[in-house]
Amino acid sequence: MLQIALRRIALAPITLFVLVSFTFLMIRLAPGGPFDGERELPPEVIEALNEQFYLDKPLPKQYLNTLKQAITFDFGSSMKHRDRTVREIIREHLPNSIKLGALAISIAICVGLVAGMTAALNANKFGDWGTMLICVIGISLPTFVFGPILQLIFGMKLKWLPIAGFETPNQIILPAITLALPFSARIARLARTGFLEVLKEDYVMSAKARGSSMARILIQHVLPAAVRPVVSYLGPAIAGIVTGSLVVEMIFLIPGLGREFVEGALNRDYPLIMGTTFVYGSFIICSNLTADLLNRWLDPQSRGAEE
Amino acid sequence: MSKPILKINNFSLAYQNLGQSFPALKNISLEIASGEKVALVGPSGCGKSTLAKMLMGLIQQQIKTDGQILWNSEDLTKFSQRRWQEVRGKEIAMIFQDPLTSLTPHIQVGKTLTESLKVHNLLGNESRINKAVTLLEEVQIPKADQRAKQYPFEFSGGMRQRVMIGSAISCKPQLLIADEPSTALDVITQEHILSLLREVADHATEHAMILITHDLAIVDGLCDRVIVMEQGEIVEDRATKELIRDPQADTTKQLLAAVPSLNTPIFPKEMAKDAPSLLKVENINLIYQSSSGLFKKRTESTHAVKDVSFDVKKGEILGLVGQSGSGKSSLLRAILQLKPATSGHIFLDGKDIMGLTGEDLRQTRQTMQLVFQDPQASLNERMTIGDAIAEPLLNFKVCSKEEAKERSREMLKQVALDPNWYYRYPHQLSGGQRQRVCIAKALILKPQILLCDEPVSALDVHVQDEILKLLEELRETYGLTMIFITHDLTVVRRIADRIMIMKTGEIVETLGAKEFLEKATHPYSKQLIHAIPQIEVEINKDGN
Amino acid sequence: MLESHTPFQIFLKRFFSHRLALIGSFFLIAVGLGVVLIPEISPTDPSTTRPWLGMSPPGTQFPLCLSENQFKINEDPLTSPALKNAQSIVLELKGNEEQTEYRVVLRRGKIRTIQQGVTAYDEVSFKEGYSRLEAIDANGKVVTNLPPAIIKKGDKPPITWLQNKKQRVLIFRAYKEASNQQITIEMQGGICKSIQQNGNAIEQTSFDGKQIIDIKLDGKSGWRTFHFGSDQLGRDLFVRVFYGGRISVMVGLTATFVSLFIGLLYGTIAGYLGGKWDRLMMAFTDILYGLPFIFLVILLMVCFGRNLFMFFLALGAVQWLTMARIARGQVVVLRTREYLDAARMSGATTWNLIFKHLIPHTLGPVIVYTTLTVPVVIMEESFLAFLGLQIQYNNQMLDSWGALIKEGIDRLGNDGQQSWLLLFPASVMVITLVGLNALGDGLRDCLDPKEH
Amino acid sequence: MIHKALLSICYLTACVSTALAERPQWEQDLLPEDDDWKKTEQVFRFNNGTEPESLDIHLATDSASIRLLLSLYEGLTVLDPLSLSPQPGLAASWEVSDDQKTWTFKLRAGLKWSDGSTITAKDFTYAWQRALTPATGCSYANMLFFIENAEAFFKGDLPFDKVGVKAINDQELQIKLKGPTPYLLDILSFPTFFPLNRKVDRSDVAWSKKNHISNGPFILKDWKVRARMTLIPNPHYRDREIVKLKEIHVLPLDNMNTAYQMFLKGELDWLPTIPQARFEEVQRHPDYYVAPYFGTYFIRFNVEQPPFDDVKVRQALAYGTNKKQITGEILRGGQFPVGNFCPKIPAIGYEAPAGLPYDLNKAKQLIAASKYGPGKVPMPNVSYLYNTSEAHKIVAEALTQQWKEKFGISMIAQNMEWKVFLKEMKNLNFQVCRSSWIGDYGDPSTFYDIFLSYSGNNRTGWANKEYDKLAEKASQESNTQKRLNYFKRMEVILTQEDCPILPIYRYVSQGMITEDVFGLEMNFRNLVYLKYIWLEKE
Repeated sequence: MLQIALRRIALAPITLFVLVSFTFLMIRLAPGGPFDGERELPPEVIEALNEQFYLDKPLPKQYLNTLKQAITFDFGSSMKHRDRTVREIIREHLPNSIKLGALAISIAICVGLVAGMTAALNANKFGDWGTMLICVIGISLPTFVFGPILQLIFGMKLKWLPIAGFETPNQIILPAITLALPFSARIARLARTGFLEVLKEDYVMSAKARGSSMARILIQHVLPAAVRPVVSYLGPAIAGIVTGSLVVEMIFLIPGLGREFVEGALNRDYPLIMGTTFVYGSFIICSNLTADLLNRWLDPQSRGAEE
Repeated sequence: MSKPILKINNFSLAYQNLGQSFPALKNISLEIASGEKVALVGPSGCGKSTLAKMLMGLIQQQIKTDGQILWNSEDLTKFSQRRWQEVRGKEIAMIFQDPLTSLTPHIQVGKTLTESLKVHNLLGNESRINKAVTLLEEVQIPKADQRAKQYPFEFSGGMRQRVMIGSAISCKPQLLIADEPSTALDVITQEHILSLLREVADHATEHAMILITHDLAIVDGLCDRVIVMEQGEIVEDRATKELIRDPQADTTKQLLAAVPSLNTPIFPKEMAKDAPSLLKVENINLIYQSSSGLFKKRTESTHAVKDVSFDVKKGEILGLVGQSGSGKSSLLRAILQLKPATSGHIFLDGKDIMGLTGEDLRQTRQTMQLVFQDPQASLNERMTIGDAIAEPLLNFKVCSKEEAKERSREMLKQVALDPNWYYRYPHQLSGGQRQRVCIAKALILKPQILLCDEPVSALDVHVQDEILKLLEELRETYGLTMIFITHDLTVVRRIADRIMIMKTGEIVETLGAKEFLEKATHPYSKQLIHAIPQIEVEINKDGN
Repeated sequence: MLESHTPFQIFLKRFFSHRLALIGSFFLIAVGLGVVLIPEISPTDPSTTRPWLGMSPPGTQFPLCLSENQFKINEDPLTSPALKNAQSIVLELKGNEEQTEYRVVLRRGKIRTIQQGVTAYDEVSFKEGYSRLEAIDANGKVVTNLPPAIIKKGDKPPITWLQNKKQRVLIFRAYKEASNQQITIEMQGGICKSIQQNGNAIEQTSFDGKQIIDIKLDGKSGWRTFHFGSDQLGRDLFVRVFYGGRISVMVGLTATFVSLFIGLLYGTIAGYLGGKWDRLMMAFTDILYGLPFIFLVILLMVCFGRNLFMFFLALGAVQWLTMARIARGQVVVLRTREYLDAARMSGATTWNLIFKHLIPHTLGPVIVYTTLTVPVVIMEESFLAFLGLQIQYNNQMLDSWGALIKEGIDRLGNDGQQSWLLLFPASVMVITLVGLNALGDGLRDCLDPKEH
Repeated sequence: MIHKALLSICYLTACVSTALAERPQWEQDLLPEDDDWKKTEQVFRFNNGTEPESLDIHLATDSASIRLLLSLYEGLTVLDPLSLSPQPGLAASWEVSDDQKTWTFKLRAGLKWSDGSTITAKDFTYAWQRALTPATGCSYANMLFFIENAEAFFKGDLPFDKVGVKAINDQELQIKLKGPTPYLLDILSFPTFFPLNRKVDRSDVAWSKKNHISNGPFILKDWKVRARMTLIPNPHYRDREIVKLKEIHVLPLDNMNTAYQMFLKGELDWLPTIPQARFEEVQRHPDYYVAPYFGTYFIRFNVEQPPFDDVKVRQALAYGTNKKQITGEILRGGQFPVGNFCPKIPAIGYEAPAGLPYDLNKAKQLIAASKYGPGKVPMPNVSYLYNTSEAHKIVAEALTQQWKEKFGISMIAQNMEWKVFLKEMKNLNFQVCRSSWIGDYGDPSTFYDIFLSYSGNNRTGWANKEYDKLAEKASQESNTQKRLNYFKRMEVILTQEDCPILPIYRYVSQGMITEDVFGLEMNFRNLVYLKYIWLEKE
């Protein structure tokens, strides 16, 4: 267990290195520079800015500098908002993204598990395939369609909830639901399969033969094994939540990191792109790692095993 | 005898599927008194497991029942969920067939053991650990206090079955159902489990027990009464001794005949002592290296085959016997170079084939063929059986496609299958038929030597018999040389000329088949002989 | 029970009893037919604009012509192909009515501004020279036949003009009428041969599409219907949705096949080689897996243009990882199966082994995953479109479903006006995705060997 | 808290009534007639459209930043929000030499920064020196080049003391110009010319966020990035009694649809932009307003690429493009079709010649007379470049169809992301592309200068000696009428004779404002001084 964890952790810096290199390469190969604008800047100003942002150096040197920035986690100031540092932008916006994502994933897990379990217990009955149909629709309904529809219904028509912003607690409800929808659906499906499979296991029957009640069987014998597909999905799910939050942040105007990234990319704001991708990369790596280890931990056999 | 605790009156059961009805039990009537030990015997599919599950209310499918099952004069078919929960584990307990899958993998063994006690509120939380330890001791598991905290994967199959038994007897049920409790275990473990059951049965005289099995041999000495079932009906219901002495129904006779016996005289072919040796194996070692860690190398090695040497003469059948994990399959694979040996030499017809690779290796495979244990797993389920048999011919470019097809059909006939089945898929065949296909496939290249890896152990007794007959026939026709691997001494005695006993990667003893029973000296060989279940009244039957 | 069936028959039997899979297949067939056929058989094409008919709700009728049409004797006319191909055209035209629109805003009951476009007035007289006056209130309710009046800034508006006391804005339309005309045009081989206006032969005529009251081409009606309504430029959404479907589906399929190809090969090889190679190859995918790929896709799309091929590359590059893992997982399981040893024993070569005995066995999960990847790709594409990174071919925007949906979202008003612009593309896309997902699920259930 | 607020209201009331009478007429027009407004809570919320790039006056280039800077700072002059004529701001008065090249500004007495320190003329020289130092990265640095030797200092050729700006004493600032600059007073109201407090440590890039000392009617109280910015009145502002708002909430909502919906829900008082898609329904909303704007949407031809190397083709397209259809039927957002490039400038009485009318027959004749067409050089395929935006896209699609139907030009509309678009345009790597220009100050030169042959903003490959010469003459001319005539001639060359560009429509500023907001007057440059605003509920 420890060995595997260590190996996975050892892979993380390599992944980050690849990420930083790849991002560096791409943004530097991209046409258009950070200081192009509708209004032509005086060449002297461009020169001064290039010097300020290390862009006058040869590319290998810039690359080394970027690596150094990544290691020290100090990407300097943004090129578009020159009076804000990337670190400050991340510090201000990341908590919002995390708040939203954490709430969404919690909703997704709760709703998904309950729905999946209900469906599995009613296997092949109307409740089952009805739930699955809803799940398929949930997966197929793009976030950016669902979000505006929620805004329209709950924000505009019923006027129950605010349609945008991120300052009061009730502003987080709609975006979190929007973000959670496809993941609840996926988790429900995984949970259903997991439950169905485990319910077929011999040990469930033998637990029954011991006289355990259904509730006890479900919680003690079935749940820990049945949630394993869900747990292994958590890694991709968190990555998905991060991606999905891009859209949700845009629709609901949430000051999250996703919008900074998109804007950074459009503005060729090199430090900001580096910073945001780096943060997202680390985040996804961490969540994959956690999900992986959690999944192993749930299985006592691999808990003690080396491989 | 005391009054019956279980009374079944004209009970019938049919599975309902897609509007169709599949009858499983027909007009069953029987009574079991408390303290009675009854065996429920019959070939697979006769409905014995269905009956057992019915008694526990564990049938998941849709069913239609008729008649009554009275449990202490309550009709069991009308039990509510709640009533079932009370009955299960406390009044009726069950031991399942497969100990590997019947224990919840993520729950500590001690907790599983005492679960019945807990759910029936017979025990407080504090005393559970103690009770678990006691139970483990009761089923003879050493170091019980440590074991109770372990997880099932840390237990061997036999120990898991002991846990199951411990769990089943924990509430002292009035009726204990054991559904083929030893079938999935190897011979020696089987013997241990049966003796444990015997002990349990002796110990608890007031408790009734139903033992479900297809093996009449294990019934003797454990049960007072045998009920034989066939196609959902009871065909015979008599006291054990009586039944064995004087079987009435055909099914009973067949079952009795299938019981392997060490007393059956065998007629192995007399080998010319000077026959040239075809395969010679010298000092084979096979070490599995499992390395883990991407950066820090840490290797663990398993010495699967240790310094094994032997030779096989032309036309000889060499039996290789050992428990699972004794390294016999590894040895086989090393000979065939499917898992190259770590060191040693293998001479085939005088040529050292060790260390051949690529095309050379491929070519030598024409001369050696393998028949696997599991015919299901060794056939590509996406190929028709005819194509599968013809495949080696095409791979080695022995003949044209048409000819290969023709020869494949012939081969089907040889193994007593209908040549018109050429286009069937493996899953459309029964296990025995599949094994015939595998044999056909192995023989189509006319190999010099055939290696059989437990070719009959996955099959039931009847089919086993047929396949062995087929192999004997083929040996006559082709003059085959064979290495025959099995864990079953009775089988190997029947077919092999020489028997080689293997334990933990080493050959412990090699003897001629004829003299094996008498001359075996190694304790392990003796243990193996001892573990074979015997029917004591055998001689009487023989005398009839 | 199923002893005598081939695997395929078993599969079929299970498939036809799988409700979700059947629903999915039905959806897919319907959308597939629409996507293939509708752009071919429709009389209109997805790019013709009819600006005067922008934002027409579903069911609106439109004449087959251009917004500006010009016919001259013996010349190739300026008009739509449908009219050029006709032999005779009979048109009923509304006189080019002059319409002036004023916007009057009240504040606290008094007129605050009077504007025509951006020009502000202090006083406007509706006394003379107008044939008709209309007022429209904030809810779009039209009041006709208003009495003439003079309105002045700072005054209260004429009481009869207001529909209620709280009203704060009024839109006035004043019309000056012109007479209707009837025009008959004879065409021959795409060239205009004769023109008659109200029965008199004339040399040339020109008219706007919006003037048409009635149009007949060769005696048949020249009107068509916007089944799904129209967009801002008056393009037929019905055709656009199915035309966009072609792009989305094509994108989905292509990117999936790219990933299928790479992933299957990579995964099979890794699984087959096993040991050190396997670990190395899988560590590589692990590294790639850890990358925030959608961000890299966005970067790639932003930085190197949103070319279609870039998109295939980018998405194919993401999806193949999962494909490779699945294929490898399968192979690793299969590798321990005895039939591979059996195949080896029967002399199969390595390639033989991989292509005949390994890959076909991975197909079940791979097919399932492929079916489930297509919707993912379609979704990702629309996701990028939503971010404004609509895919392009040769720098031309491709109006895939994603692009249409984005347009629809932008136009989803506060009370859902013009919702058809979102409703139709979104439902067709969601139906397709539901179809694919349901089919994938169904296939998974049907191909699952555990259920045999 | 409440107590304090009450007190300050009383204080304000007293000041307003005494101060009113001394105010110039233009300012009195912007003040409430009575005190009814005091019953309403003076919190004003508006959407600024995006997060401001920067509140550093030298780094800001976008309208969101400039809108805020106009209320956080004040320059030597301010513009009358109605007429846009320059009025005294920090400067109490000014003198000008006869050759109109030397100006002396006298600051008002007792001017203070928001931290209470005194504003002196040196704060101006400090700020302007900073603007002219390339390392600052001031995008508008070349705006200061009309000052004597400013360009030479910027290029590093001369020290700053040779530049024509000097603090004679704490109260007096002298500016020497290269030539007569009639728009000087106007341009001095632009943020680049604002003073800066010298005590702030500007080596920390985040100074404008952390330690913002300004001199305008409002100060920055709180800045939650991408969420909300809060402004409150500046207690040291020279004209503090006129400031009626207690708090301003600036929202950076860049999703215009959401912002629009928030306005409809009553969460905003002012929405300065409207989503393109809502233009039509918004007409019927009473809070909607529309006014002309100081910008033109036009098309650039690359005059070096066929078929646009033939002036007849360019003229033909100018005649044959139905702009009315684009604005009236497609955009429907109040924009109006134009044939000329430079908008009307009422403050100096400039109105450009109207440009070429829509005339399909004339257009067809011109195409026929050009060197392209059947039997001559075949009409090449054309690609039309535009940057990603919904509005640009529909204009592109409409133009494509128009030109194809009318002239058989097969054109494909190519969409490019903004930065790539800029690069292609700069490198003349296009045939025809969309463009727009918005004037910076109230003079035609802000428009016409971009098409000088040496201008970095030309981007058409077009050069005309007469045009360049006219521009030179205009810059040296001090007679207004003559000067404007030069500009008119330039307009004719640009949009009627040579046609390197094809103007399509004039921008409008449009938005929504609730009935309760007063003192927010729309002008054609969309300059809003928040200090005049007050809220008054019925």
